[in-house]
Amino acid sequence: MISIVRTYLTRLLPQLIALATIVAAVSIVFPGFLNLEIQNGRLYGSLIDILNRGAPVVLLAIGMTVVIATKGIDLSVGAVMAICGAVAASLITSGHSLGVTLLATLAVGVLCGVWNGILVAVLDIQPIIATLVLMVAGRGIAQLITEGAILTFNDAGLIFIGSGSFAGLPMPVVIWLLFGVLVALVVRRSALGMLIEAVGVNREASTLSGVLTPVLLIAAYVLSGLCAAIAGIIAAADIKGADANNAGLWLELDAILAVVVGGTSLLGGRFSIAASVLGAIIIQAINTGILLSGFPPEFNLIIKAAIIVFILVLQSPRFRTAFTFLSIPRAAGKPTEREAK
Amino acid sequence: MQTSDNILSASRIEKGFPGTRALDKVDFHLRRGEVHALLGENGAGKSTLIKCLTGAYRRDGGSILLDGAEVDPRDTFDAQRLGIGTVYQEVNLLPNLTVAENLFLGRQPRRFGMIDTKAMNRRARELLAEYELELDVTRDLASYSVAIQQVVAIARAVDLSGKVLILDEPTASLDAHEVAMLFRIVRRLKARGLGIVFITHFLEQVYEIADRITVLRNGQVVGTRDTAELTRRDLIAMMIGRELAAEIQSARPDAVEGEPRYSFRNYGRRGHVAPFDLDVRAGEVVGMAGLLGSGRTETAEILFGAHRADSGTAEIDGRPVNLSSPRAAIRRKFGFCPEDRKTAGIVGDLSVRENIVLALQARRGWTRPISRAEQNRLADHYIRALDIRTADREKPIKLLSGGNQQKAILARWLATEPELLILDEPTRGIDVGAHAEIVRLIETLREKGMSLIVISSELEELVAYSTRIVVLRDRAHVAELSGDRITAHQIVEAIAAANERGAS
Amino acid sequence: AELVVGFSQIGSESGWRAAETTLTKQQAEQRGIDLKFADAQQKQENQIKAIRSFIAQGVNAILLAPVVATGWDEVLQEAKDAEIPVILLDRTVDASKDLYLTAVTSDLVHEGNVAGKWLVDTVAGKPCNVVELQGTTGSSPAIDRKKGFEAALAGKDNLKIIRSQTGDFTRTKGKEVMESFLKAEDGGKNICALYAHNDDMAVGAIQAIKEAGLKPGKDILVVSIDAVPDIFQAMAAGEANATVELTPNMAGPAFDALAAYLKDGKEPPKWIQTESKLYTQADDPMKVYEEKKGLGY
Amino acid sequence: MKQKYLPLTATILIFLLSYALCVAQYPNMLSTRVIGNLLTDNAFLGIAAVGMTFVILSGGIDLSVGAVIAFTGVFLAVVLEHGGMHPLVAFALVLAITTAFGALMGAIIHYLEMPAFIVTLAGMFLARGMAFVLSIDSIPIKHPFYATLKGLYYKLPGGGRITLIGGLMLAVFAIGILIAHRTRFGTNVYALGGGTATAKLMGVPVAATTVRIYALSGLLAGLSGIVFSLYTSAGYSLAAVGVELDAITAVVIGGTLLTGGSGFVAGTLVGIFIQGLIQTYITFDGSLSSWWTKILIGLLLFAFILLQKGIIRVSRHERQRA
Ligand SMILES: Nc1ncnc2c1ncn2[C@@H]1O[C@H](COP(=O)(O)OP(=O)(O)OP(=O)(O)O)[C@@H](O)[C@H]1O
Ligand SMILES: Nc1ncnc2c1ncn2[C@@H]1O[C@H](COP(=O)(O)OP(=O)(O)OP(=O)(O)O)[C@@H](O)[C@H]1O
Ligand SMILES: [Mg+2]
Ligand SMILES: [Mg+2]
Repeated sequence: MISIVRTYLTRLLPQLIALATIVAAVSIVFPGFLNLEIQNGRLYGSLIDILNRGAPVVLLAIGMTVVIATKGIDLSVGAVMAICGAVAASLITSGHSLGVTLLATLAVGVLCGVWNGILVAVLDIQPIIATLVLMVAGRGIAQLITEGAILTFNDAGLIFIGSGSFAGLPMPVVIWLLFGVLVALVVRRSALGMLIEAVGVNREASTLSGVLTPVLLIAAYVLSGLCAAIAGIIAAADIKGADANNAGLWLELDAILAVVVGGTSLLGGRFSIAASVLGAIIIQAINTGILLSGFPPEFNLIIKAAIIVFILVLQSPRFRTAFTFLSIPRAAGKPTEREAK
Repeated sequence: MQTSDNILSASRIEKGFPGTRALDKVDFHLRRGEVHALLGENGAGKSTLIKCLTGAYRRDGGSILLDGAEVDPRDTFDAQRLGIGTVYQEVNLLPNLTVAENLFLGRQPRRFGMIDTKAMNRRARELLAEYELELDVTRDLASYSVAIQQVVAIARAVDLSGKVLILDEPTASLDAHEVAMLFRIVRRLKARGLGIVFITHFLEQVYEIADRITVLRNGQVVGTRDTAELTRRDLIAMMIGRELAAEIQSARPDAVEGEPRYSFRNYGRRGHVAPFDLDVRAGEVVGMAGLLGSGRTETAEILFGAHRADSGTAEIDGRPVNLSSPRAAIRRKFGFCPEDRKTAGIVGDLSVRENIVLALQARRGWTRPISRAEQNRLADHYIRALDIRTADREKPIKLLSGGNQQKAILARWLATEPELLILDEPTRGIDVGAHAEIVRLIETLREKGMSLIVISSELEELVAYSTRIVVLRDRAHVAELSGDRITAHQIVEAIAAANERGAS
Repeated sequence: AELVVGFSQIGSESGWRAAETTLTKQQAEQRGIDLKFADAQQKQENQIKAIRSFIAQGVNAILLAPVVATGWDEVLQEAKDAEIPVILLDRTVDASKDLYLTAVTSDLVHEGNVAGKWLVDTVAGKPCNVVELQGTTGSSPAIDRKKGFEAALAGKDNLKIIRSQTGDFTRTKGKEVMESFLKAEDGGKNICALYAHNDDMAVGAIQAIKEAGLKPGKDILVVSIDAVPDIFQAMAAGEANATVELTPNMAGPAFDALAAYLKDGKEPPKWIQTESKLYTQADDPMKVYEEKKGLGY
Repeated sequence: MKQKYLPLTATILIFLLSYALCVAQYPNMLSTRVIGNLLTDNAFLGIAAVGMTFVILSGGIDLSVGAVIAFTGVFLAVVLEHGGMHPLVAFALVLAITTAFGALMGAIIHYLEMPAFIVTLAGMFLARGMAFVLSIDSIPIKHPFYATLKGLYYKLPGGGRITLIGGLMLAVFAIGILIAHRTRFGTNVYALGGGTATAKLMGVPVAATTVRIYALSGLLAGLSGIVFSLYTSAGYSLAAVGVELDAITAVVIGGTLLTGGSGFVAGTLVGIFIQGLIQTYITFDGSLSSWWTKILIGLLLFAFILLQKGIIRVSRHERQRA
């Protein structure tokens, strides 16, 4: 047991250090950052905001991790979020019950995943392009549903998902925590994790070993679609309306970034869901930190870029070698004979 | 011993990898005008030594003298400029470039700063003509067979080597004819005064071409001898550190009688292999012989469902079965070790343990995971049983030496307890010790009643363990040998006969 | 033959714009105009491409809702050379006035100014810390509405903009940024008013204020711009205080001007300014909401 | 015909076929105006896409190009309008900056072994951020030299024009084709795409090549930014959002594999034309709502990819039978 904890800790150490650094840096600039208090039976404070606001990206990152582990990528998640938010809003406003609405919305997310999966696994289209199709068309579909307007709703149940709280935590946090643990358990307690990694590393060898690669690939995109659907519901519930134009816009990039910050290689193979979740939280911590810092918005992107580069450099396999290389004076290398000639 | 006629001298080369000491103060001296065989078991450190000499790896210690002057190639480009041409093991050339581009990468002839494609192609054709190859050099390398690619790699290395030519298992995927041609060229270079390093697991080839032999074991030099003074027995003892009981058992198994368990009728696939009939009985080893590109691999792939057959029927124990995918085949207890282990065999980033349990796990389905304890047990069992050299079972398999990777893949299939095991070149790139072990393993499996189909380019080996041999030529099954007709001579005859038939 | 008019729309980034598109199509239909609609997806280059295509197609006139003020000279010149009149909708351009027939727009700076004046009048000299939710960084409404608002506050020492961050014109970001404002300003106790560059951000921010346990519209005054239906609901509930209308019906006046011009060559004025009407809780918000609901917002 | 020209041929065929279909529906689409527009309007995208082709051929990706274009425009506007520099000097300066920026990203990718996707994503944030810091306003460029440059065009019969920037794009493509196929650097790019490890063992200078590839992409993104600033006579920090995705799409539609090592610069040109054609067609139609526009673009993209795959598969099959 202790050894398992230790393996996890070593795997997550760079992410934990990065997160701690950012939290420390922000709390120096803004001392109230670490304050937590209980208000209306719910925890309240900037740290909770990070967990809460990070919910969509955390969820997207969970699905994205698995897709990336198969050597794929899913650019459509932002659009799928928009579609699912729109579906949920239009169903609930047209009088369907909450249960039906949620089920139907999740089904739509799954359907989007199946579409992507078929393009990748069966039609053998490169993942970036395959999912680009839905990224472009998906937002159109979402707007078609809402006709370009923000579809507002007043269903208390649906709104609760966005801004209610459970056990002192905001619902979105509860949802991603539960869902993340569920996915991680399913993936690691079953053989899925290993099979997915095998497919991501060497699809041909896996197929020859009897792994059902097409099904696994489709399943990965389905999970991603499902995650996007949940994220879409949360995003819509949060603002009590489906904003097809802006929901999830560019979030696919944040999700991919989260996975990479979490240390999963874009070349597929080994993955860690916990690390990706941490990655997403790190990114949200950066965003929230920027908002709290009070800099003019013109500087947002530069600050974000600088912090990301810093984190990635810290994580990069070459960093330590490069560092030792720099610290050894170059003069130590004596000229070779060939150069002397 | 360091004399002035050494063209390349490496002293006290050291190289370590996490968890492994791959080279431990290795001395290696190559003379002008000699062919120097570098031998050792799988994982002994031969390829690592080569890579340290040519700058592909940064060595941890030691010095290199080329032509009496100290050199320190920073990368392979540097080594090439110094006049060291190398054919690396497995990593060959770039499949997406044309043959000519592969040959002249980095030194394309130029006119007015632009590559002179015409001149390049012409020179490529001239170069390959020396190897009796007439190729369309403007086609992508990928469109040629592995053997041809290997020859192109050799041609490139030879052309680059002003002083030293290093060949790391160049003959693994060549047949006798091409090996002879390679040796002619090596002798010519030798006469020109080049130093040639030759790594192989084929001992006959060593005795045919090498002047001296250096043996590595566990990253250390066991010794350097003149070939003429070293008997085969002693050489093997040097390599594996003990006497090998018998290299290959000469007692050939008797033919197996009875009803065939597996029977394929008119089985084939257009463009891959012509329809054939094939029967395999329990406890039988069917060997497949043929020249490179004769369709052996294609046959194996169709039998295993990696490519779907488009004609004919398959039956197991008289019942028709559908073998449309590897999964379907695996469900019928088939196993298949592919020939190209790097792209179709190993799952590089995963550990040895995961690679071994992969097929078994895939068959059980994802909902029934093999417990970690059981995985460890399986992995440890096969690491011991097949003598897989690895620091531990959690090492990523891509870090193992080639021969040990091959054994791990064999273990993957043995773990599924197959009833029909198809092995495509199972002994390619495997050292003598392991070679003998695999041959022994094939025999044990056969005795246990397993059916095997084994593809090999080594006729001696095929003859030793096959109960029957199918001969292929030009993507068609042309003959079947059994009983007393199973001899290397007969196989060659069968191929030649088919050749005449084809010519008439 | 019937009149063919090309309409190069910015995109569909907000409910307001969707309403403008809907109304433009409706107006065209009423007048029997064949409207060729091109959505530029927020990209100027796509708008330029669309105008060029309209010219190649030989339309009779072009409506252009420019995504940015600069960079239109060349393509407008081409339209002029092809004798196709161009009318600008809802935003003007930075080009010579003879390159287009007229511009039907509101004054973005003026809108910000109206909002600012309302706040100055409402707080009536009491000290008041204002937080500002900006539009998309770099977009002209964000720049101009900020400018106009600041101008209205200039010299009023009791009013101070203490925090200003972008909310990208969206509800989600409006809510997120407001949450951080509230945290940063002592749970919102330091904040007396919110100015949002559009209603969507204000609606998001209102939710954030409520979730922080404060009363929007009372503890924190809310003033924003656009006058989309949802803000009237908020005003009816007392959660928003004022909004400045930006009418989505720019096409009506534009088509009228075009018709007059084509009929007897009557040059319209270069700028047809739409009204920037201020709505407050006193203006029967529910009634306005009902009126606006069906307009495609 | 050679196997490797198949995707390119397929793409050209598809383009010609769909152009013919469009013309059948809207005869006006055959006019020289449309053809001239296709060149002028896509000039900046085409130039950026040439750089992207090299990056993708090497197995990488560059997400920063759109942001670099915007940065270039704003930088030019600021130095020309507030700095009083001559445009030619400013052009040289900005190209030096963007080239160095690209080279820096290449160096980070190679030496720190970080994935190109993420490094260039950070580059995208940085470049756009720099543009914001320079100016959030859109700044018109009124320098007379700009007017001179824009006055240079060749008038086709029928009202179409081959503008300076359209011609420049064609020139960049021509040079790109030469670099890809007739220089050692070009072959090295393909070599990297075939496999970095193998390329390294074969003596390809991986570090120098990687740095040069991204430097080239930076240079062309900068050139594209200059073209964009000529095209709009302005600098605007929100310009050219998402251009990288358009460029990637053009490259892929043009038959280049995203996995690297296989494809043609010329294919990218056809990819650009196909995208331009889709847009022109949608504008000519003019009846689609905003959302249907997006859906149709997605579906057409899908159709093109499928068609390409289909053509390649069918002709492979034919060959096998032969
Ligand atoms: N990159 C690496 N990282 C870690 N260990 C490595 C690496 N490369 C090789 N090794 C280890 O170094 C040892 C020597 O390997 P090497 O490839 O040199 O063997 P070899 O003699 O060429 O064997 P073979 O005959 O199978 O090719 C092996 O134990 C191998 O596992
Ligand atoms: N004439 C040819 N032209 C192009 N490729 C060929 C030709 N002949 C064979 N090949 C390719 O060479 C490879 C080896 O052929 P195949 O696997 O059918 O025969 P094999 O007897 O198993 O040869 P090997 O011993 O090299 O594996 C195959 O991938 C095949 O596609
Ligand atoms: Mg080796
Ligand atoms: Mg074979």
